[in-house]
Amino acid sequence: MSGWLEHLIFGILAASSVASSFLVVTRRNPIYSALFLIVMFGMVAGIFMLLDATFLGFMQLLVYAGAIMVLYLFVIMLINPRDDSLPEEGGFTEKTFAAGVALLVFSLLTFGISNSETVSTLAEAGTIPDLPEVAQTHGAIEAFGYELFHKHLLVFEVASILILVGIIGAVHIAMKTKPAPVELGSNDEERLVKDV
Amino acid sequence: MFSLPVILYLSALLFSIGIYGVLARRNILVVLMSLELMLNAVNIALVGFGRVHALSTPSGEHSGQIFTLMVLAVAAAEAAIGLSLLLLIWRRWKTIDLRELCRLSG
Amino acid sequence: MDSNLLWIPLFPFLGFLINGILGKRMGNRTVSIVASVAPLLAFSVAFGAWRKIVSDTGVSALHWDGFPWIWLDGLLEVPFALHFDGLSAVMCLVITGVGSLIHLYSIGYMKGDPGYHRYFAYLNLFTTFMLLLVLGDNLLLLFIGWEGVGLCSYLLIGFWFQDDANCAAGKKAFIVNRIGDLAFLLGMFLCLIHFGTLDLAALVNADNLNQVASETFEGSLFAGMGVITGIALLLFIGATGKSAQIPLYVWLPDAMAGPTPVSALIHAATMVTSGVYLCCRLMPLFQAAPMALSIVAVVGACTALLAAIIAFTQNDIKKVLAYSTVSQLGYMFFAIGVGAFSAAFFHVVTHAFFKALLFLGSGAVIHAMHHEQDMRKMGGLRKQLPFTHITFLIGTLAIAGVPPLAGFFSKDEILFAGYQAGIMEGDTLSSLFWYVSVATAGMTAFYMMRCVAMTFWGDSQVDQKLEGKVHEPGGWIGFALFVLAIASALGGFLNVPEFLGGHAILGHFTGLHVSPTDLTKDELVALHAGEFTSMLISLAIAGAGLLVGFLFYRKGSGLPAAFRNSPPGAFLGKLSENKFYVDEMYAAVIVRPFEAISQLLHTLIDQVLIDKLLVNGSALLVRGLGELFRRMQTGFIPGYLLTFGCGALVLIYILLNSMAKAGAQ
Amino acid sequence: MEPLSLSRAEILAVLPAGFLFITGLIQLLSDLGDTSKTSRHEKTHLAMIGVTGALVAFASLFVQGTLASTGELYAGAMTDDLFGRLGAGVIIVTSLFVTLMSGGYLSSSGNNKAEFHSLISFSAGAMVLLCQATNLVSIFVAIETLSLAVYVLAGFFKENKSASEGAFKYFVMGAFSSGFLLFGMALVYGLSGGSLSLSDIAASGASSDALFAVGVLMVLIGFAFKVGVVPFHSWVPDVYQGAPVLAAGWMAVAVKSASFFALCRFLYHSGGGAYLDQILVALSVVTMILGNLAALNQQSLKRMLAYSGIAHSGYLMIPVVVALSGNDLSIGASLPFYLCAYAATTLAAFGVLTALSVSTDRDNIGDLNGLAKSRPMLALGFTIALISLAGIPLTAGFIGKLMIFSDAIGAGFIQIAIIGILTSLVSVYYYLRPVVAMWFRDPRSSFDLIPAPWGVQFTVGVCGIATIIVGLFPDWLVELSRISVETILG
Amino acid sequence: MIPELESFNLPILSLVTLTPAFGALLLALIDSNSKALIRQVALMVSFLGLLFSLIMVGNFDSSVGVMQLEENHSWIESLGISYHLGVDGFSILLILLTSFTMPFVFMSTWKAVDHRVKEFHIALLLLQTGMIGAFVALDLVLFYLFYEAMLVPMYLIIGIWGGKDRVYAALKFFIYTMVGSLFMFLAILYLYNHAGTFDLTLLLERLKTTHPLDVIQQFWLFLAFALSFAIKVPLFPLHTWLPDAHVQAPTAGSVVLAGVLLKMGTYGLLRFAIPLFPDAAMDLREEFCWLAVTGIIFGACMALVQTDIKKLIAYSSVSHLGFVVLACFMTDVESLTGAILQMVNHGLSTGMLFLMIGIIYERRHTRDLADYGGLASVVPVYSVFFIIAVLSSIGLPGLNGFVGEFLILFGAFRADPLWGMLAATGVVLGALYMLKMVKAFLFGPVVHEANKEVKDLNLREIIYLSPFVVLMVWLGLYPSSFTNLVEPTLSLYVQLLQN
Repeated sequence: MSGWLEHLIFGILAASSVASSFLVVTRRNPIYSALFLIVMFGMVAGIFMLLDATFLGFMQLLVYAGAIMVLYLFVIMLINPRDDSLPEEGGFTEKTFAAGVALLVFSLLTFGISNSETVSTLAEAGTIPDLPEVAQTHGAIEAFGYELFHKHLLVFEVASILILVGIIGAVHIAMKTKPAPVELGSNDEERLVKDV
Repeated sequence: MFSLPVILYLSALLFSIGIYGVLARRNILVVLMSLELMLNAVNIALVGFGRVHALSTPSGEHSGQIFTLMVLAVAAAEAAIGLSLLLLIWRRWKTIDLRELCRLSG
Repeated sequence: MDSNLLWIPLFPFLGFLINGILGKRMGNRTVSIVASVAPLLAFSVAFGAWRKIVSDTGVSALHWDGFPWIWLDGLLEVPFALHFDGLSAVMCLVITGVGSLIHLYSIGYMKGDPGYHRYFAYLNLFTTFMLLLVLGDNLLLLFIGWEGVGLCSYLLIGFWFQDDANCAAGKKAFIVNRIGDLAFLLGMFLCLIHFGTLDLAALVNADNLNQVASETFEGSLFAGMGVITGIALLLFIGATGKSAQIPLYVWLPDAMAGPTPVSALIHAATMVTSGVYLCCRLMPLFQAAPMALSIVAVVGACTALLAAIIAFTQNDIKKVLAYSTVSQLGYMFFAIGVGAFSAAFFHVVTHAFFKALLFLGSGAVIHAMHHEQDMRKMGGLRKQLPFTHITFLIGTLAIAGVPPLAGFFSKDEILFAGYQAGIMEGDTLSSLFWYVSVATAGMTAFYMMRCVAMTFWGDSQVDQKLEGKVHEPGGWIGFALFVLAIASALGGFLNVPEFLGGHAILGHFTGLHVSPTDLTKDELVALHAGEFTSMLISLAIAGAGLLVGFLFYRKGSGLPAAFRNSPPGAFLGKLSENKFYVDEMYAAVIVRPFEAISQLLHTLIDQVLIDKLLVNGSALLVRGLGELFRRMQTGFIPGYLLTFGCGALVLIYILLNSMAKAGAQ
Repeated sequence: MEPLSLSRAEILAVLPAGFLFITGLIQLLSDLGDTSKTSRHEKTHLAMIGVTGALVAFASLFVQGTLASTGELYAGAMTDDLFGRLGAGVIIVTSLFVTLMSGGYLSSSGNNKAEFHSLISFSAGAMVLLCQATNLVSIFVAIETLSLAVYVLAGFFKENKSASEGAFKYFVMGAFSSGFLLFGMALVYGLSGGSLSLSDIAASGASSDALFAVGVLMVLIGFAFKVGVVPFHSWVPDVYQGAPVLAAGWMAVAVKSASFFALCRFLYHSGGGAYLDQILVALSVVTMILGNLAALNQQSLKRMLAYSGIAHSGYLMIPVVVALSGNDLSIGASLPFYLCAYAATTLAAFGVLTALSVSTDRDNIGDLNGLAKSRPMLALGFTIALISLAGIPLTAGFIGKLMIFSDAIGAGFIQIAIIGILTSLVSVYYYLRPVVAMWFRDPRSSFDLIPAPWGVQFTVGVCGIATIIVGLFPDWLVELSRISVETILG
Repeated sequence: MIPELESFNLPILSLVTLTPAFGALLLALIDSNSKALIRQVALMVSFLGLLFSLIMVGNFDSSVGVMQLEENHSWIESLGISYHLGVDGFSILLILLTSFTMPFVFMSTWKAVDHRVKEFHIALLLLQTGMIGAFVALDLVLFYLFYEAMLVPMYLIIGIWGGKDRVYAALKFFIYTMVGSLFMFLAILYLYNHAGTFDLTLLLERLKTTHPLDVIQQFWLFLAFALSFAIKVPLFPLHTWLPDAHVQAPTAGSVVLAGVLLKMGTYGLLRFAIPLFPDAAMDLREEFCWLAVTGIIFGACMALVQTDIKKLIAYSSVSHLGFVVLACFMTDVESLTGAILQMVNHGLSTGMLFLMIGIIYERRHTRDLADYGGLASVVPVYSVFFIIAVLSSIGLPGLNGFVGEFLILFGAFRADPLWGMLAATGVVLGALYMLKMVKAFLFGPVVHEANKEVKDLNLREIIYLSPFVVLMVWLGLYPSSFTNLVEPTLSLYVQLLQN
């Protein structure tokens, strides 16, 4: 799979991912944001597959679109913010500032990418080179798994702890308890006494 | 068009959009989503790089992908914690406005 | 090496220690015995030493090597050593002799005072320091005594410290003296730098003087001035402090706040003359500095005149005597200034006698009058106090220069010296000051006459309540008066000038006498003629003074009032009465501005500028910045994120920028 | 396909972290059946497990026996060298003390849950790994693991509004910074020939590439956020204030130590620091100034210590930059030493705060008034900690500052040393304020002082004494730091 | 009579230095309620310290000027820090002064301090160790350590047992002193990086031979050292912490502060700043001398307008120490001897004055001159002692103050007559403000009722004041016994400077 079709598919995926992510950050209602985010994740999964990361593309869909976004949607349902209770978004100035920063980050990164000798060396071919025959299993689940367990065993194990921490944390925090009768930590309002 | 620089530009663009979302929005939910956006942007770069280096990489041909997988795991855990914190905030503060969390200052 | 010398100052010091530490418990009787015996013992030791240098022909001086004091090997070697020669012998005898009498007098005078033992302890301490002053073999040791007597003077002036005025007077005395001492110190430094020593013998050594004579100051201010002149002047300034000369005389009249015997001993007989002693001691050095000497003469004469004028109008009997003392001290310096060291020293001795007598006499009056010192409230006391009257009169005549009393000889010698330096040698300036001194002699006679007349003669102005209570003091007071009266009467014969058939014993003994050698017969005759003329003039002026004084203040005279009513009289009277406003001037020009400036500096520079502005200000600035940074922590998450983002941006920009630069190179 | 096999060195190397993880698991499991809410003091076993686990982990640090580096393990994911072990030691000892304190502390606030203990253990394990990690993925995963645990710890008292606010702030900013960290890592990975291992990255010679440098910088930003370097510091005071005292202490000591150890290794190994010295100097200077100045007017002790922690990060940046720019291997030894000294001192300080928080929820400086009368030993411990933080002689902090400034001068960074000195002068002022309150003022506040749990007392005592002992006889620790730094540099 | 140390191989300097610290440890073990025991133990320990320092003087060979009784052990080897102690003419009198002052300070606090007695005595003992340690340390870091270590107990003493504004004063004292010492710290580190050692003797040698500093380096390093010491002295215009500290400190604090602590500054100048950087010191000599002279006069002017007795004496310290600084920058044995004597003298006279003010403060609880007057008739013995102290302070010949002032003024006058003259006015002004104070304090009528009941000195007070008087007279009349100890070292030092 090479040639113009690849370029076209990539172009479409890229453009729609950018568009949907832009919509994610601009929609007032989080529901729409979440939906566009799912779209965006799908596009990214497509890009992964284009890059011969087939397994990862599926994982992307499963984990992000399947798990994380469901979580988001659940939370949105749980909170169920009505339109009028949505936080009032910032005005023009704030947005301009944020956009400025984002734009500047983008331009600096672009500047860096375009000026990087390494990138230009790597991109000399003008496109992503095809994989040779020997590496046709690249991105396939078997090779991926082998490498994961042989070369990145430690990381994999630590990741399990990471997930465990995430679970414990989420459970502890989200578990409903009776609100404490006394409000703790009121010290910051009590800066009455000046010392020294 | 389908080349490493373009992939990197795309990644940078998505990253910047994520930054914009984090900086510009007050709705905590959207901020969290923007953070996911940022991570995804990085993923694209990682996979792209991994693909380019698939044959030469000393750390294994899938190193980029494995890194991405770890990012996925982190993103999942982070989302879990983030959303539970959001719930907590909602319970305690009855708001999802980022700006109202400003009792602690100075 | 004669360690006996040490006992001279040591006896009074022991007395001081005993009285100072145990005095309160010993009882007044024992205190007085200890206190009086101490100077008497010192007197006897001094007397013995004196006998030694008089009788042993080979020995002209005794020396006690003592121990190293401020001693840095090869750099600065000042021993604690005593030296006893003619000059110090006479001073010692006067100090211990007159001192003993005054101690005895004080037994009567201070009877019943709550600070009895303290008084005698101070007095003994004073004697110690005074003896150290005259016995010290180097300037620094002399300086111990010099400042020590100042201290005792301070303590004794403020003896009745419950009264603020007394303490103020004491303080004033000490401070003014300190100013003089400052110059003294600088003088010593110059000595050290140029002579390399403070040893008195080395300072007056002719070779040394010749060597230093050529040295002059460098730098802009005193360029070209001789070093010796500088030393002499600085030491003289020191002397003006101690010996109450212009411009530092102001403390002495105030010092009368102390008990009268103190005034007699310290502020008349001994301490105040130590300046004269210093000059005499360093005679060759002063002689090598003629310019300094002429300044000494000018200051002396002016002081003599000024003090005499002020004495005219004083109503406090002690103040009159105080100004008289200043005036007489001026005389002495005038004598030194014209080169008559011997005369000056002679006057020191006689003045010690008669001024002590006068003070003690006034003390007797004051004692009898229950501490009334205003002469306007006295008068006619000769009836109640005949003995005091007689002795006081002897003192008055002595100071006025009536022959053959002590003052006549000494004063005559001074006047002659002035006459010789001025009229005979044709020096205009010196002549002028000779006229001044002659006039002062007349004025002295006048105001002393006034004093006697107001106190003892005429109608009684005594307060009714005191009437009948005034009676002659007896005992030790009478004894002291008696002995001093005799001394005042006969003291002059110690140094009868040669042309009157005397031998100037004192002058020769002290080594101050400059006998005119290799004079031709004619010159000698001329000299004696001059001396005779001068004597006649002084006699005449003294007589005139006494006469005018008598006329003015005899019973029922309207002259004073008439004088005061004439315009110039009123002006002069007011001026004199207010002591030429010198105290006020000092206060206005120096004291008060200084305090005001200090206060200003304190508030403006020290507190506001340095402390508040610079020290606390910088602290405040830092805290302000801290507050600013604290406020920057607003608590808004978007703000934080924005900070984060901008920070990252800036860093990336810096990095890319620097790398682009590095790449370009 | 060859089977999976582990070498002896690999097993030994992972033991400390492994024991900590296992400890965390045991704590979790041991609490599963316990649903009772009333028993306050029954759960001492949690702390006991924690302490045991930490001790075992600490002991396992020594089984390796050799001081030399073992080279890369787990295909370059980690290494086992003295530098890593030193960092691990600091973290394990810290976790030991935090665990010791946590039992009594949590019981007193009715929150003694296994989650707290196990999160401490898990994050400690992750930190130990972070100190040893030598490739990008393992660094990333370790850092994220510990971050997630600490986010939760920060908001552990979820009834508390401030805690939730703090935790959320921390989380949002942490995730944001993770984005930067990750992007940086991606760039580093991609531009160094597709290598994850730090040594390969260094060997790839990509350091002159601008984008690679940007990548390193972004990683640096990620670490800078973790240690609270200005301008990435904003979360620190708010989170410290909102968080439970012990969690704040844990962040202040362990998170910072681990991050610095990892940062050092990353910068030294990746070779990416070549163009960063200017930036590091700037960060250090800005951090020292802002941290110290902002601490001046704080009323809350926790906030004050937070800003002081920021300031100390600034000081710690000095050896980083000095070591990067200097050729002398002995330079940079000040970093591990300073971290150790800082750890002991800060633990003592937070121990005192813990003791206070048992009695009151307020932590104003004024609440310390008269502490020297009611609790002399506590006050003494706090005083020692504060003067050590201020860098006054006879304390570990002094030796640390001495080494840091000496290194800075030795490498020619005199200006930075002067700024460091000036700012530490400022710091004296605010460190003295609690001292003033404790010793000079009379007790004013009305709350009763509940006796501090023995674990807290023990910690304050041991750390206080350690501060003094290290201040008096620092030789061994200096040598240890020097050798350890040489193992990663050499 | 004095035991020969060689035979015992006794580390006498360590003993002198560390005895108080061990005493402090001992005190820490005593129950804080047994106040009498604490006081006794502290007193005994300080007397033990005095005994040791007397033994030290006995074993000091005054014929040579080199470092003696040295102890040199490596301490923090990896950082090149050694435990190097030694004593020579610069330090011996100051050590003696410190050891001498402390027992009487302890005696003076018998009644004055009644709360937190234990902490107070521990702080004082630690302070003593710090002070003596700073005087004997020959390693720069060791010196810095002791130098700073003094700060904390002093800070506590002012802050806990001080007067109304004690917190402000204590903080000001602490921070102000830190300002200077931190810069010195940097300079020390710079020297280490330059010459590779912290050891003073080695440094002196290396700076001369193998590792010379250029002009600019010397200039800045000297400034850093001098700033630290100038603050400690305190030299005008860095003096404003002193009045506050003195006024607020308890008696014992004031005594130690004035008696010993301030000398650390001038000692540091002589021991470190000038010999290490002689060229820079000579280049900046004029500036420092002018500052010193300004300080002499300015301090005196300030003292003149004070109404608080302690403040007055604090400013008098500024003035008096100006003399010492002036002398420190001279290069002749006379003024340097004067400097060292003047340090001791100031310690004695001002120390005693503060002791005496403490005594009266104990009875009347006020320091305002306006609240006094006429005390001489109520407390005669007290007044006698007070006046002796005042006289010593204003440099009356025959008492100690004069000898030092004379030597200093002479040296300054020889170097530049203008300095000599201006400095000498300080002597007059000294008399002015001191006598003004005496007049307002002791003399005049007893205006206030409360003053009529004031009790005179008791035996204990007389006992601890008398040694001061004895020493004042001894130093005033026979200073050779002290200058002999100092002179050889100074000769060496002067040679070193002149080369």
